[in-house]
Amino acid sequence: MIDLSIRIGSLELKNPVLTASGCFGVGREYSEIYDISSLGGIVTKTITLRPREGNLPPRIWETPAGMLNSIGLANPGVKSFIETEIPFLRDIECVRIVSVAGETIGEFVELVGEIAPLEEVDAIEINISCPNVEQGGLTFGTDPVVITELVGKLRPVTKKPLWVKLTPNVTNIVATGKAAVDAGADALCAINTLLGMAIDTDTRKPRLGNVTGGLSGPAILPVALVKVYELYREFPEIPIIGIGGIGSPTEAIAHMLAGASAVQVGSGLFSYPRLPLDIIESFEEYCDEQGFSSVREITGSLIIPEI
Amino acid sequence: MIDLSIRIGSLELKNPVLTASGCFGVGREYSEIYDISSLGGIVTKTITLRPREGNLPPRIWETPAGMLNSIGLANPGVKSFIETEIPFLRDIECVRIVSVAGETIGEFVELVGEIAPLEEVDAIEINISCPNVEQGGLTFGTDPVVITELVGKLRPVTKKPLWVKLTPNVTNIVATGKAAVDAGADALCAINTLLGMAIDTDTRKPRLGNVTGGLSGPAILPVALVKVYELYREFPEIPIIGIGGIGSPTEAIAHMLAGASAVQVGSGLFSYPRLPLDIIESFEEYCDEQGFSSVREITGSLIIPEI
Amino acid sequence: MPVDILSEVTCVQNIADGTFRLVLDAPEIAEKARPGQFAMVGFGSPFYDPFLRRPLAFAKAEWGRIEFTLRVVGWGTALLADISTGDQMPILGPLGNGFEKPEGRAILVAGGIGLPPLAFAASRWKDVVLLYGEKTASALCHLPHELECEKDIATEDGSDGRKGLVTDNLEEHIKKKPGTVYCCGPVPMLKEAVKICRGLNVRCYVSLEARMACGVGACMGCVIPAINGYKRVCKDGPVFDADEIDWEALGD
Amino acid sequence: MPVDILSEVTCVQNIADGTFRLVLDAPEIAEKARPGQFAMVGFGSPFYDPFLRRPLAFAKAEWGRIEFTLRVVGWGTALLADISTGDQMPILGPLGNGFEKPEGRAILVAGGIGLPPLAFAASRWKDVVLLYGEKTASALCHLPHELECEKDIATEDGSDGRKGLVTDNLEEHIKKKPGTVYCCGPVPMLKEAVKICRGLNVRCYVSLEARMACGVGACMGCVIPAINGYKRVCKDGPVFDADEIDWEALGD
Ligand SMILES: Cc1cc2nc3c(=O)[nH]c(=O)nc-3n(C[C@H](O)[C@H](O)[C@H](O)COP(=O)(O)OP(=O)(O)OC[C@H]3O[C@@H](n4cnc5c(N)ncnc54)[C@H](O)[C@@H]3O)c2cc1C
Ligand SMILES: Cc1cc2nc3c(=O)[nH]c(=O)nc-3n(C[C@H](O)[C@H](O)[C@H](O)COP(=O)(O)OP(=O)(O)OC[C@H]3O[C@@H](n4cnc5c(N)ncnc54)[C@H](O)[C@@H]3O)c2cc1C
Ligand SMILES: Cc1cc2nc3c(=O)[nH]c(=O)nc-3n(C[C@H](O)[C@H](O)[C@H](O)COP(=O)(O)O)c2cc1C
Ligand SMILES: Cc1cc2nc3c(=O)[nH]c(=O)nc-3n(C[C@H](O)[C@H](O)[C@H](O)COP(=O)(O)O)c2cc1C
Ligand code: FES
Ligand code: FES
Repeated sequence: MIDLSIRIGSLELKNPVLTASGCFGVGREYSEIYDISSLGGIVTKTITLRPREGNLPPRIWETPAGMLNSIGLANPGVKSFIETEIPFLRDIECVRIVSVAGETIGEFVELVGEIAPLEEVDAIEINISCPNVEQGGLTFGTDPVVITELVGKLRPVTKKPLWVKLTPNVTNIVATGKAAVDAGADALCAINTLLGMAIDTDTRKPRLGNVTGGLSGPAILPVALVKVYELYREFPEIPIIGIGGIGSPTEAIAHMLAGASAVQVGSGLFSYPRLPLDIIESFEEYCDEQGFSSVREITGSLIIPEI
Repeated sequence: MIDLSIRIGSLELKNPVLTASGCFGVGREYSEIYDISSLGGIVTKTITLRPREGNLPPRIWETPAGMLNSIGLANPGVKSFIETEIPFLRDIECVRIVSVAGETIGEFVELVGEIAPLEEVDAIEINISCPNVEQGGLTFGTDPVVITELVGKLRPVTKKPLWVKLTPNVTNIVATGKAAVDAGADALCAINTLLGMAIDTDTRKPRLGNVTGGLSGPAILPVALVKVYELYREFPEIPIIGIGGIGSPTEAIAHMLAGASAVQVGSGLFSYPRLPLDIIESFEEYCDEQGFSSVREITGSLIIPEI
Repeated sequence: MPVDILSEVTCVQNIADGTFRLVLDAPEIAEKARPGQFAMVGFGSPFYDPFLRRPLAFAKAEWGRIEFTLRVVGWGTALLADISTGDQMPILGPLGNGFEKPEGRAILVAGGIGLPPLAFAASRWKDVVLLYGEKTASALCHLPHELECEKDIATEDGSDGRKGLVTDNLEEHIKKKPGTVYCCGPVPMLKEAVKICRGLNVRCYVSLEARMACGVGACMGCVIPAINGYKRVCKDGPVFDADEIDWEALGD
Repeated sequence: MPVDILSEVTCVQNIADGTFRLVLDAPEIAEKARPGQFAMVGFGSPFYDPFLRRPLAFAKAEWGRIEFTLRVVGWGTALLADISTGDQMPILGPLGNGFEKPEGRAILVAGGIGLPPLAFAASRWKDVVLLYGEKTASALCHLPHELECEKDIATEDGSDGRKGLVTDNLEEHIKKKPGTVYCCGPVPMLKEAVKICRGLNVRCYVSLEARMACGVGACMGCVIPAINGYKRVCKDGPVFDADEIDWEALGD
């Protein structure tokens, strides 16, 4: 029997497969399709202090082996979220992570303050990497000094694990990762989407109402893997959650080999809603094949041939 | 009749379609397949001061809608290049650009000094964005201060146009672009490859001998477009050469709409060696459809709907 | 409750200009699918381009089989039309709210490839008139032939049926025998139908389209402007009361 | 001079376990292609995954047609095997150096899907012996049947021909009638053949494989370690004098 369980800091997950923020709602819709309690965990859509309508449609555009989105953090705001969505999370038997984003450090503090007391929430993901909003988002995620300050202010607010979700749209992800780790982040999530755009050459207009959007899907897998690899080499002790480009179990395994302790499946859900379940199964087979007794042995077991 | 000619600074090109560095050699091989003089221009493989064997194979890996390469600037060195390749360029009736990369500013100066006197060369592309070498490459391309110094030192060495090729692996390409422009660059080329990696989950080894490589091909189109768009909005007067993800004429047109004055076709050549010719043809049709009399009218003619 | 299955193609047929009939074995979906609902149809390829599934409305659902009528408008639909009998296709469905069955008469207004969900409704409901318009005779689809309801078929060039637009006779039909109007087709056609319905003060439902990623309501990608905020086409729709929609913001 | 053309498929046939015969109309290529040369074969799809063309050696070239023998080893080759008669495939070729015709006897050593270029050579040359090995009978390909030369066919499990490896009898064949040795197949097989040839001091050529992007020599992507630096498989090869190769650095 292969041990599929992992630990991310103090949290125990029954397996290392989660769903990524913004691609799974709170799981309500997907729970109609399969039992989401068999996942390792779920990350909710990013919640903000006030309700957000989100960006002008169209918000979705398909690109070669990927997609652009410019949802713009559409969500009902934390108050309404706690009232209407948190009860749904109560009976979900996997780790439940709420993703939050503020426009200011003060807003982040307030948000974490609201979420922290909820026993339906096992960890909080700090989204400082959304490319689709004017305030917050990338302005936070690209500056190590701001990240240190932000995470430093959040750390005292809660004992719950704080995961920090990093953007790949930086020169040096190790610097932004280090800023988060130094200030007390429990885990690093990498990556959020790459900034991108698409153009309708017939109308000469952008394909997205918001002009630019975030690129996700298998197209970005090579970028995601290198970011996870860079972070893992630098912080072998900090759990890394690999996100980006997972369209089949192979890519999830690649993330783990590069150094991820767990993975989140994002837009791959749209092609294969059951993909997380397939990945869990494949991890078991893979451990068997490789002679591993625990899925934890996959993490970082990439072999770099000596040159 | 549609006017296909463009100007990049003082240089006149008969059309805005070039081949990208590293994907076309000096054109020798492709000249066996079609008449490369019908292109707008060609950019040679990047040349260094000393010969380089390049990186350990495998150097190529296919990814979803793209590819990774870790060639590592394999080239015979500038001396041998001038002897063996420059004569081939003599009779090519399109704009001939030599790409150069040094490991130090001194090397760059020396290289440009060697290339500058050659009448077979119409412009020089400064490659500060190769992700596949340890010295030079990204260390130059990510720091605006270094870029200003570098381009500032190169500017007095030659009257030939200096094009600076930017990397997308930065937080802010407008900052690196500005550094180049302020120091006297005649054009900005965007983008070089995105840093990426791929893993063979069976052997647990990286797919590339050099572990990481550069991602190119249609997968990166959305990223390339947004970089061109950002640069064009900031520097409407500076010619931008759009590179990245061009796999069919549509993507070339998209680059022009986003703000490129010309395009370079890179790995799209591998799928369709004749792609540059198809693009030239399509530009003519496109101008007809859109009621443009010159291909120059496409540049930056993206319509941003008011919100 | 939608299911996500691999479903076997039992029939592919080119039935009109660029228009294909796809029949699939999918008992779990067939027993649940209602008119106006749709499925997210995948390509079942190990490659990642195209990446997203395509939304297709049910044209029929009976005897354990589901049927789509597919019009090729881009490369994704071309690829779907190129499948063969015996192939396995990933199907997620049924999705969306579907049409609500009216009390009395139903006046169905179908423009072009808007036909399938309305033909499905016509096959299940009583007291129905189906108005169906196409550009030209060769684009007309087979579905109406299989229906016994009252029909009013128009082509823009008059090459078959009445010459004109599908909405030309809508006012007349409503006046002759009032009922609830259900529309599916290009936005300009919807707008025209809505205008007519408003003039006559009859209730009008429209089935809308939007680019979709998840298809289940999770990603907020497929929103359209409604009177009080954005609505998700995949989950809150695709069928909306015409009065809910902010028609001006919707564009064409 | 290679040409880049769209070429019509005239025949697709499953000839052995996962092995397909593809015949295409390509007069411009057929008249030039020589044994040991190859083509970059594209997918002709509007989608970008798969992105790169696949290198395939010519198995035949005559009467305006070219033939490939394709073994499915991954998704790209599976997609190529799935084409139909009448489809158009992008073909860039002929590429590479090809085998140099020997003065005297040619001893051809083909392991598995290394067969096609050597079968092509056998069909064009005189005084040839073809050694061909597969794992098992069901993997054996049709090409040798069409050849009139001397043959020595082996399967690892003895289910057809001689039981054993293709190289088992190489020494014997060379000793019986010396000549130039040409090999194509898995690297371990090549290494074994090279060892035998060195022991007997006969000239040995090998056809190597590498992942390719351009296929024409422009990108420096397909290099293998040679005695004095890297060589491009697509342009300097795919055929190399065994003595040129740095076998140790090559790996398996
Ligand atoms: C609820 C619903 C039901 C539908 N039912 C049918 C049907 O029964 N028969 C039929 O032929 N078509 C139907 N469509 C439209 C069909 O989904 C599109 O024609 C198809 O997605 C186009 O894909 P493509 O790759 O060929 O086009 P492209 O334009 O090349 O597609 C590019 C991208 O745009 C999206 N897209 C393009 N047009 C549409 C559209 N009209 N709606 C949604 N996304 C689009 C594609 O999904 C893809 O991501 C329906 C759409 C919706 C929303
Ligand atoms: C000069 C030459 C001649 C060849 N002739 C033949 C032939 O006649 N018949 C035949 O069946 N095969 C031949 N091959 C091998 C064939 O090209 C590969 O089997 C094929 O590229 C695998 O593609 P895939 O997508 O199925 O495999 P995957 O492993 O899924 O491919 C992934 C990537 O690796 C590359 N790749 C994988 N294996 C090889 C390989 N062995 N050589 C080069 N690239 C590879 C692919 O091109 C692709 O980019 C030849 C290779 C070379 C270099
Ligand atoms: C439609 C959509 C909405 C998203 N919304 C959010 C979000 O609200 N918060 C967040 O942190 N990431 C969001 N993301 C990013 C994903 O969580 C993930 O980081 C990214 O898509 C890369 O993973 P993938 O390639 O598996 O999709 C969103 C992605 C998509 C496609
Ligand atoms: C095989 C290969 C080799 C390359 N070598 C170089 C190089 O020597 N110098 C350089 O500036 N860019 C090099 N590039 C980058 C391309 O010029 C181009 O910037 C990049 O590939 C993005 O364009 P594309 O998506 O059209 O390929 C190389 C790219 C590839 C695929
Ligand atoms: S497509 Fe995801 S919410 Fe509708
Ligand atoms: S594949 Fe480009 S040099 Fe060989």
